[in-house]
Order: sequence, then C-alpha cells, then structure tokens
Amino acid sequence: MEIVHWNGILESLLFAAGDEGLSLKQISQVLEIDQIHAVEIVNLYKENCNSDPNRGITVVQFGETYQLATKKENSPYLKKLVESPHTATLSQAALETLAIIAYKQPITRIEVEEIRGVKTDRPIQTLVAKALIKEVGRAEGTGRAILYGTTKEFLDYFGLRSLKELPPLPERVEEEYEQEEADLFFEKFQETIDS
Amino acid sequence: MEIVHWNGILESLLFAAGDEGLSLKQISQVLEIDQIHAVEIVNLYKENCNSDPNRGITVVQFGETYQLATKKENSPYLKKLVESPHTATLSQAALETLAIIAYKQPITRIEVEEIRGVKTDRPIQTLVAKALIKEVGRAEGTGRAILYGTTKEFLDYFGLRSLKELPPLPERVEEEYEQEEADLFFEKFQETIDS
Amino acid sequence: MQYNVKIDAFEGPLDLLLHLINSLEIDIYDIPVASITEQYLSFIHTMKELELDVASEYLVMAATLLAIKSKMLLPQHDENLEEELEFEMEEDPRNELVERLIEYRKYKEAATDLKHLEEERGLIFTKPPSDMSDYSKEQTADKSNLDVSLYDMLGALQKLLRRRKLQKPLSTRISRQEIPIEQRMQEIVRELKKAGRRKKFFDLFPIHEKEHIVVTFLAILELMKRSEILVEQEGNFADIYVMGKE
Repeated sequence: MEIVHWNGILESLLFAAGDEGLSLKQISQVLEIDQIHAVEIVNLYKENCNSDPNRGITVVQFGETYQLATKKENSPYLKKLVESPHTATLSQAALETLAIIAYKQPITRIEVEEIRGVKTDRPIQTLVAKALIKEVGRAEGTGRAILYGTTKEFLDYFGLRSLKELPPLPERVEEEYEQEEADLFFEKFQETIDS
Repeated sequence: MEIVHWNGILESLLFAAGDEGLSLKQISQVLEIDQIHAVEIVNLYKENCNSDPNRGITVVQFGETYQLATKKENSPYLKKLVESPHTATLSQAALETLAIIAYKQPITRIEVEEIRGVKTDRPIQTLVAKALIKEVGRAEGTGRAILYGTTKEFLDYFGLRSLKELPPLPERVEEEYEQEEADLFFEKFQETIDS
Repeated sequence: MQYNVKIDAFEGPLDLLLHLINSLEIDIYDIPVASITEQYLSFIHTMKELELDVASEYLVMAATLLAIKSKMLLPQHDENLEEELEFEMEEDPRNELVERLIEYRKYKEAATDLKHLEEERGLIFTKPPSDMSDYSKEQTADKSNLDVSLYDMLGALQKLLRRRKLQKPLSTRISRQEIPIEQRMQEIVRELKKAGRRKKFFDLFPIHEKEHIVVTFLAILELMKRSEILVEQEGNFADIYVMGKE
C-alpha cells in the first residue's frame, strides 16, 4: 500500500519541479526514504507511465536529475497545438517576456532569462517579429549584448500614451512589503544590540 | 480503445500547456472532435486521476481553461520542496475591495469607497497591478469614472471556474447573527457551568 | 476601558464600529448610540494621544455619531402620550448608519471567504508551460490577429511572480538562512582590500535579498563603530564611499 501512496507523491513532486527536475537526493529527502528505495519508486512510476497508453507523460533522466516529459509519440499533437490558430495571440512566455522588457528596459536577453528562469530566444524573436520590441542599443562590456526596449507600436497596441502610463508594479504599491522589511531590520538590529 | 488513446494525448497536451491552460475549444481542435466529446474525455481523465491514489496530479478548471495541478493532499510534501513566494497573500484592505468589486461589478472607485467608508486608491492600484481587476468601461455622466471588474487572473488566483462559483453573499445577516449570538450565549453559559 | 489595538488593525471607521458592537455584544439593529459614541470617541482620543495620524474618515464618523446622538435626544421633549406615535412616524436616525454597517459587514465577510479560497488555492501547485519552440515554425510577423490586452500582460507577469522556486536541498537551506554578521564583516573588509580600499556604498550589496541586505548594513554599522572602516560622502545626495583602514 505504501508504494502506491509514494507514487502519487512522486508524481506531484516531479510535476511541480517542471523543467528543473529533481535529483535522487532531493526525492529521497522529501520522501524521507533512502536513495535505493527512491530509485525503486522512480523506476516503478516510470514503468507504469510507459506501459499505460492512458498516460501521456513519463519520466526522463538527464544526468543526475529526473523530470516529467510528454511521450514522444504524442508530439504530432503538440505540434498541432502550437500551430493552432489560437496561439496566434501571444503565448504566456511571450507576454511574460514583454512585461519584463516593458518594465525593465533597456534590458538584455540574458537578464530577461535570469528573471524568467528559462530560455527566452523564441519569445524575443516573436516579439521582435510582431514589432512590439526592438533593439535599442548594446550593453557595455564584453559581448556587447543587444539591449531591448518597447516600440511605438507597443504603446499604440496597448493604448498607452507613454510608458509612464503602465500600471505600477505590485512591489511599488505594496506598503506592507516595506513594512515587513522595516520589521525585519529592527528585529535584526535588536538582536545585535542585545548580543 | 480510442478513448484510451485520447486520454494519453490529452495528458500530453495539458502537461505541455502548463499554467497557461487549454480551453475546450483548443482541446477539441487539436483532437479533431466536437466539444461535447472533448468534455467527456476531460471528465473521464479527471475521474481517473482523482480516483487513483497512484496519481499525484489532476485536472482543475480556472476560468475557461483546464490545466493540470497537484492534488491538495500532497501539499505538505510540496511545501518541503518548493518555496511559495512571500508576496502571496493579499492585505485585508485589498481583499475587502476585491470582494466589493467581485460582487458588484462593474463599479467605480467612489462606490467602493462609499461601502468601505475609507479611501481606496491604494488597494485598487494594488489589485490592478496584480491583474486581479481591470478597467471594464466608463460610468456615464460627468467625470466618466472608471468602472472596475474582475479578470481571468482573478478566477485563477482564487481557483474559481466562473464568477458564479463565488460563495453567496451573506444576505440574511440577521438570522446568522442571532445564531452566532445564541452560540456565544451558550458558550458563555457553558463556561459558567463548567467553572 | 483599555484598548491595546492599533489604528491599522482597522479598515476604517465602519470596521472600528463593528468591532465595538461585537466586543460590547450590542444588537446592531438597536445600537445604544450614546454609549457607542462615547466608546468611539475615547478610542479616537487614545489614538490621538499616541500621536497617530487619525484619518479624516474617523473624524467624519465621530461627527456623524454625535449628530445621531443629538437627534435621538430630541423626541424625549415630546409629550408622553404622543411618544409612541412619534416613533412610528419619524424615521429612526440610526437607520442609515445601520444600513451602512450591515452592507459593509457583508463584504467584510465575503473578504474572509476570499481569503479562504486564496489559502485553498495555495495548496495546489501548477507548472509553467513547457518550451515548445521545437514544435513551432518561425512566427509570422503578423500583428493583425494579435488579441491581448495590457491586463493579459500583467496577468502573465503575476504568474511569473507567483511561480514557485525549487528549494535548494534541504540540508544546505538551513545553513543558508542565517548569515552571521561577523562573517559579513570579514567579507566586507576583504572586499575593500581587493578594491584598493575604497568602494561605493551600494556596491557592497551584491545580493538583493532582504536578509543579505539587512545583515550587510548591520555589518557596515558595526565596522564603523569599531573604526575598522571609514565612510565618506562629499555632499548631500552624493555617492557614499566606504574605505578600509590600513
């Protein structure tokens, strides 16, 4: 019975970890079992996924980490999804990228990727193609990476007169956040004085 | 046999779409079936997931899109693994403002302020920045004040399929209140007896 | 009565009134205006004594309460036999306030419901969309069918901000949480040596994490106290420089 239970938990964990995947060590730590046992559970889960045509995902292993991925045989459908007319509107990846560039311009692709935590070549290509962003300069230093910024079309498209009309970011309006920081500061400060 | 097949494909599609989710229309387009059939497949897949303790994920519907998500009961394990962002919760002021807008939309800021009895610029700014509310039009008459309503993100944020799923407003407050008072009375009474 | 509650514990005068009504176990439909006004005023007074900036809304409500209170006193001058009739005919001066309180309370409760939904939703985890760029061909430069609004963009940003980070392995996480000030002080001294003893103040904060910023700042204060560093600023608003001692 217990193995059944673990299988489900393993699936939750791998799912939430997404493309980052999980190491055997992480799995064994969270499940509080030894690594040998963890390997068994992962393998059992993998077998279940592979043998069941009802399942569209399975476990793949890259180096030290395990992660979930769609089964290869379903890739024609994924292709269809990507090409379906609906996706002519901007994908979430593109929207996220656009938001980051709008608020943090000028910014390099690498910096956008640091914020998003994933590769961003494709969304940037899309946004340039749709004329929502453009190259606005080059970063200093080696490499001289391209700096991106928004275009006039971007303003037109979203009905903004200037970038100043962008709604403020949550951090800017959230007073509590600052309060929290102040509290933390005083707490630490008190500790220092007391010690 | 075909249903089994579709189940797996649906899983692949939902997995790849992630928190962007898929609409019924997209699912039916990619699978080349009508929407009624698509609903059946989604529901079957959901049932399979929910009834199988071997599974750690299931389908949820936020707004008009379906997406995969981990099962609630596994949250203790997930919390060991992934960190929730500290910006997570809304302040009381923001929640009150949002409640008024959710139930009375479209509504102007002034009308919200009349109900709350306090200035509400900041909570509204916060909610717009968090994409939980948006401008849905302008009030007639002089000033043409902005009318606010809730967004798709609002449904996702609170895990709702539609606005109809909002808990009913406590209309018959009197009865409830009296009940509460009666409870309180008995509580006090009990305390007196017990002591 | 002693109140040890702060003004920011309340969402405004209506919230404060509801609090008083609840804690005094008063029937909301039959508010003893005189005593509630007294309570309310003494509360406002306490806040003033604490030199808290009492929002004007609270003062407006105080005036409203006083007005209702004086209206309530008026019918008492009437003849006894007419009293009952008077009461039926004249509207209770408290009505408008009671209606506002009940309306507000409705949404205050709805806010609590939303809070629960928010918590429930926090129990389930989703994943970001997979990278499907391998499946798609070049995007066409077509703007005509672009159908997104500013709010879609903000929504996407919110999802990004909400996206949960995978935690470092549990064992190293614990050690990561506490940065000893002593250690940060040594690091700063070393950094200053490396930089030729002079560095911009803001450059001493390489990691933009609350914890790290606070500890760094405290470390700088401590180093100043021990005269191990000097801090200099040429004029108002000019850059602050931190220098190490020889």
